[in-house]
Amino acid sequence: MKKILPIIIACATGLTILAGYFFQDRLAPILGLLINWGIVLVGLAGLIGIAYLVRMHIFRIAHRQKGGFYSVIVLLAFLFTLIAGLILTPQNAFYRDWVLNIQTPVEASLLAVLSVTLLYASLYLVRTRGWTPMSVGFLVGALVSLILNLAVFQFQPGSRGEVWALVLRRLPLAGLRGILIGMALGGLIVGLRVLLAVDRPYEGE
Amino acid sequence: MSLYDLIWGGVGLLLTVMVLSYLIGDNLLFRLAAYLFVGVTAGFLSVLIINQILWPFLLQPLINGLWIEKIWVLIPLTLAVLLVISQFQRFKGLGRVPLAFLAGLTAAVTVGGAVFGTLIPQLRAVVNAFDPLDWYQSPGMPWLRITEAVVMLVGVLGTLSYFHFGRRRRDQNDPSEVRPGFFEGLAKVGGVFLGMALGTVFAGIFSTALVAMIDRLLVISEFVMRLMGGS
Amino acid sequence: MPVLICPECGAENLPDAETCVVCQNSLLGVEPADLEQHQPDAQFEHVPVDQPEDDLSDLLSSLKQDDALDDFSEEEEGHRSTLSVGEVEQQQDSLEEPEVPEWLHRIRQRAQAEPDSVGDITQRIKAAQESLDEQKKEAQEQRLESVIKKIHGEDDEQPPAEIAGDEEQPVEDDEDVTDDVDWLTRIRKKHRPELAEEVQESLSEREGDSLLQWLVALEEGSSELDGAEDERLHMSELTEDTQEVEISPLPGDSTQEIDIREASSKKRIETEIRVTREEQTRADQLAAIIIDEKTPRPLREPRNGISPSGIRRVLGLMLVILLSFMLFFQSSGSVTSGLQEPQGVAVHAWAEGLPAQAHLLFVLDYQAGYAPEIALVAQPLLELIDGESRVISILSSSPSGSLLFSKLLDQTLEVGLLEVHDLGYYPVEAFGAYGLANQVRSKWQITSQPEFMKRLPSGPFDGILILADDYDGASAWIEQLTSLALETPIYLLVTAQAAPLLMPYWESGQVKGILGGMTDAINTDGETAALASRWRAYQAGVLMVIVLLLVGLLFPVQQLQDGEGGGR
Amino acid sequence: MTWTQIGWIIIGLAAVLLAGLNVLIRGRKPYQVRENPALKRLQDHRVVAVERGKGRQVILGDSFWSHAYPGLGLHALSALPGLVSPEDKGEGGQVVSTGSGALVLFAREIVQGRYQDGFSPDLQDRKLPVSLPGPTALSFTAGLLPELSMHTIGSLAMFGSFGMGAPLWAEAAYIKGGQVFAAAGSITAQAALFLTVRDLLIGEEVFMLPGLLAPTAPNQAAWLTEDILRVALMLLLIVAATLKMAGLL
Repeated sequence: MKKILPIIIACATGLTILAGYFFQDRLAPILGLLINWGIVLVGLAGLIGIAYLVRMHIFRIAHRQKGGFYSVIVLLAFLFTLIAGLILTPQNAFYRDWVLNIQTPVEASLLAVLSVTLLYASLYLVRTRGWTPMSVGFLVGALVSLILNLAVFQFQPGSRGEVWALVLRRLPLAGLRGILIGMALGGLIVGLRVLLAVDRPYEGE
Repeated sequence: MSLYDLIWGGVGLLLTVMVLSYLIGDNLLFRLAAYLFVGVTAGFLSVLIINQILWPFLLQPLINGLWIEKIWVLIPLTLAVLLVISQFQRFKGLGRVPLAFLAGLTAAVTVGGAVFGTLIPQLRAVVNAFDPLDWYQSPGMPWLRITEAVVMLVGVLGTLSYFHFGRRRRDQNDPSEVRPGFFEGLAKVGGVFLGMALGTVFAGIFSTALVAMIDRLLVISEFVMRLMGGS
Repeated sequence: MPVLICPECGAENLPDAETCVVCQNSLLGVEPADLEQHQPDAQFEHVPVDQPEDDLSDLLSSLKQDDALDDFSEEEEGHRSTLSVGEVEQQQDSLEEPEVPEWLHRIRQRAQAEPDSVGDITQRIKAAQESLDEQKKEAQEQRLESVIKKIHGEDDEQPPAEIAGDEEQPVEDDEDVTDDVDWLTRIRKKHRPELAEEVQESLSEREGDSLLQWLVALEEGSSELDGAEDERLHMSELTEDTQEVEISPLPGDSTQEIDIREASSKKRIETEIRVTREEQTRADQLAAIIIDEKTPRPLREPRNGISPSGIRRVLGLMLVILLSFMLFFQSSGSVTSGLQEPQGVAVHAWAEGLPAQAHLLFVLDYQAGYAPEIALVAQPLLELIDGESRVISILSSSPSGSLLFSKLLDQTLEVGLLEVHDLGYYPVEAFGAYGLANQVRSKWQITSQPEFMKRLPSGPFDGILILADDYDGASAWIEQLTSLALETPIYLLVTAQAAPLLMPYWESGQVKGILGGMTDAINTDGETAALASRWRAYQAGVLMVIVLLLVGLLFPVQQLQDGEGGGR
Repeated sequence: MTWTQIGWIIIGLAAVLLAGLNVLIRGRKPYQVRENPALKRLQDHRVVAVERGKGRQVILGDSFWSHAYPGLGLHALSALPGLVSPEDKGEGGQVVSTGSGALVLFAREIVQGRYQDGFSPDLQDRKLPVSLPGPTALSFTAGLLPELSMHTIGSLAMFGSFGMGAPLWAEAAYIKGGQVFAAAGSITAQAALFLTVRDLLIGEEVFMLPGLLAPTAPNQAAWLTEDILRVALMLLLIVAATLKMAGLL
């Protein structure tokens, strides 16, 4: 029973949700309930994950491990944001500024650092991948897209040039569509494996 | 510029410089900014989960709701309690039930979305491109549309062939990376399309990162200019 | 049965053989030896006969014993050392006594009479030793002396060239063998102490054996323990990995160089042993380690001396300078639009044609770092949408979504006329989308369901705008909303990185329009002087990456060898 | 026949094939799939990392749900058992990181399950190395980068759903002399890593991964099912396009 119950729950939940794609009108309220419960659990899981994050940093400080000083920063920032948020609520103007004025510069700067990493990486296409059909395709795709992004060429609406430019833009769509179909296939199999209890991640398998 | 704006501007500038210092290498400044960010994000997310998920979906109906609402909440509450207490070694096994619920839910949404949201519409789009009515009735050059449809079909078939898992059946002990004959040929074509797709995405990624870099430089310059302007 | 012991490698050969079956050395003049009573233990019956190549420590040990027997009183102290320091001390102690102690005498008698491995090897070596000519013997003794002096840290009077001569006997250091296996022993100790003890016992019994022998013994031992599924493993795979060892000519230098290629060129007698899958994996892993140790690695440092980090820093600096120059030192002017793509035009056309009392749903799935780019795309559209009787509902699947949107509204509309409802945060996009579409399509309700169940609006909406920073978030909404047959038109305002990937959804008709990134913002919005400096900086940055991609073509292709990869 | 009906047929066919092949393949000759040198190198690098006393870092992505690869959170988890062994507590150690709370819970469950046969008290406690450096995509990157810099990295293996921050992780690992393997769960990450990471699984190759790490019957059945369905879809496309041209569809 200890083993069977999770399997039954996983299969029953999954099949009900799946049936919702077919009998949506009839099952809608049940499906809504299941989705809401799922949201609660994901939210709670997020909170537990954060608890592990906090515990890791407390552990570091307590055991004077490497990086303990930074852990103090994490914990102070966490506690301040948590307490302020619970007292002021996220709608508060100061709280919004506190969160966004830290998140925006750090996140945007990380992306700025990434731009340099990508710039540097662009030197290494052939060195890393060699001359293969895929690397040639990559080069062509990247160059065409970047040149069109530059918008140095002007096109009159309806002109032959515009038509060709649009065709060039759409050329990578074939590959993208192939990838999308392929991974939808993969997703289907992964999902079915859970629904058929072949994969049981909840049991550590 | 008010003092309030000045302070936040200064914080933004400081954090930007601290993170950009990672370009030189990992250093104390970068770590300070990174960990501050992690702490703030974790705190904010906790507040959000409590305020917008746990409170309205679980706690509020339990505290203020009618008895019938409380009954409805019992099931997620049980699952939530099981999930929490399963984090303790003694009750380890209890977490399987809520995790199984979550896995089943995700798997089903995955299957439904993959098939009805991607697979079928994308297959339909490839097939619809072969509609003769579309070729001749809509404005544009018909031969170009026909070529586009054929290229699209070949590209999709090639890309799918590229991902064929099976290998050519030769000696069973002979390790091989070669697909069966038909797929191998198509896969070569597919590789080019796949490469083009990835190249296009790369261009997009670089564009996004570049816009972020430009924005950071603008923020720095604007703050410095305002500071120098004394406003 | 009498056999011929090869003087070079110690392999057993048939009595009538002229050359050694292993090393092809001439066996002319070699005296046959009767080894019948020295059959190896059953436990080691699968060990190939070419192993003496690796039994360097035993070889030395045996030579030492024989020397001690023959020339006991004549040998210098340095000769009395074998491999390990412990053994050297033991030998020294024994040599201080004028006569052979009783225990040593017994051991020697036993070594000659009993069929254990040490006795076997001693016999073989003795036979081999007898067949060596006097000159070789002297040279060997000299080399041994020099090696022992090194171990003692004494100055070597012998020139290094002599040590590295062609006739040099390979020497293996016991301690290094122990080092090789130490990690595995530790791992075993962690989770199978009993096995680790056995392995340790086996090791101590076989002290001085080669890595190969140790491995074979280990595999056979664990095979019995595990009793798992058997698989065949060719000894040749293993022998490739345990080869000739040289002691470094530098005094005090304990590192050894293992020449793997040497052995593969030699003929081997292949013997099959049965091992479990786990054992084979371990053997493979050990082989991987040894190969890795010898594999020439791609140099991280380029040959011109500039490190990758250096290039990265220079490029970063160049980018910052270039962008700054374009942002601050170029005269601003108007921006000309490039290619106007239909999916972008469609978004603007839709926004312009919205009814006066439109009800829109904004799905916010972007993080703060992407806010500047999303703002470029969304601001012109929000200006079009803003109207007195219009209502916007916002639903976030990114934590900061609603905060970012309220800031965006503040930045865009000085006095916004829009009425905004926040529907909350949904941590998994797909759940939110499924819930939303489900609510919209629902034809009946559970009467007793709690209030929170009615949180999602049932619509109808005049349009759903998805503001997303990446493909994953946007497509989760598209997939679920369209698969549940929601007929509300969906429009996307996304970053440049997400736009190409979302194009198939536009072509398939699931999405009615897409605006992606700065290029689309400029192209669709027409000439915008406010963005001129940004746009020029953007063009300069794009030009730079194009140049670097082309410069990169001049780089030679880096050949990938076994054990490489995973890096540049 | 409508497209929706075709969708249900695909789901049904996949389920039948998966269940049927799962039974049929047991004890039979395994389905021969293409070798993947990148994965072989990953395994070698992980062993070398143990030998050198360096850490092995496994990343399970930053979100439980991936769209590019639906269910990739689950998929990364299905690859995890192949990477967890009692020897993880050995030299250098292994750390599993993720940016999603739900993935942390699942990963802990799997790691705990795999360690149950470990026979070592070190592996029995709850202080298992599954960490959450940051709870959102970019905060995960921000939290992970200093962690990578602070510790020795012998091998960095990336699975699951993650975005364009991945090149930064790879770069940090390279700086520390580590080797990188990526089974990126999003096309964005694949495109970003294409230039920097040689051992990169692209597109659907990601779905080969669990079977290559642990060639069990269910994994092999999944390979075969996917191959059969892929061929079926290709035929469907050709036939449907022909019918469409002929005006019959």
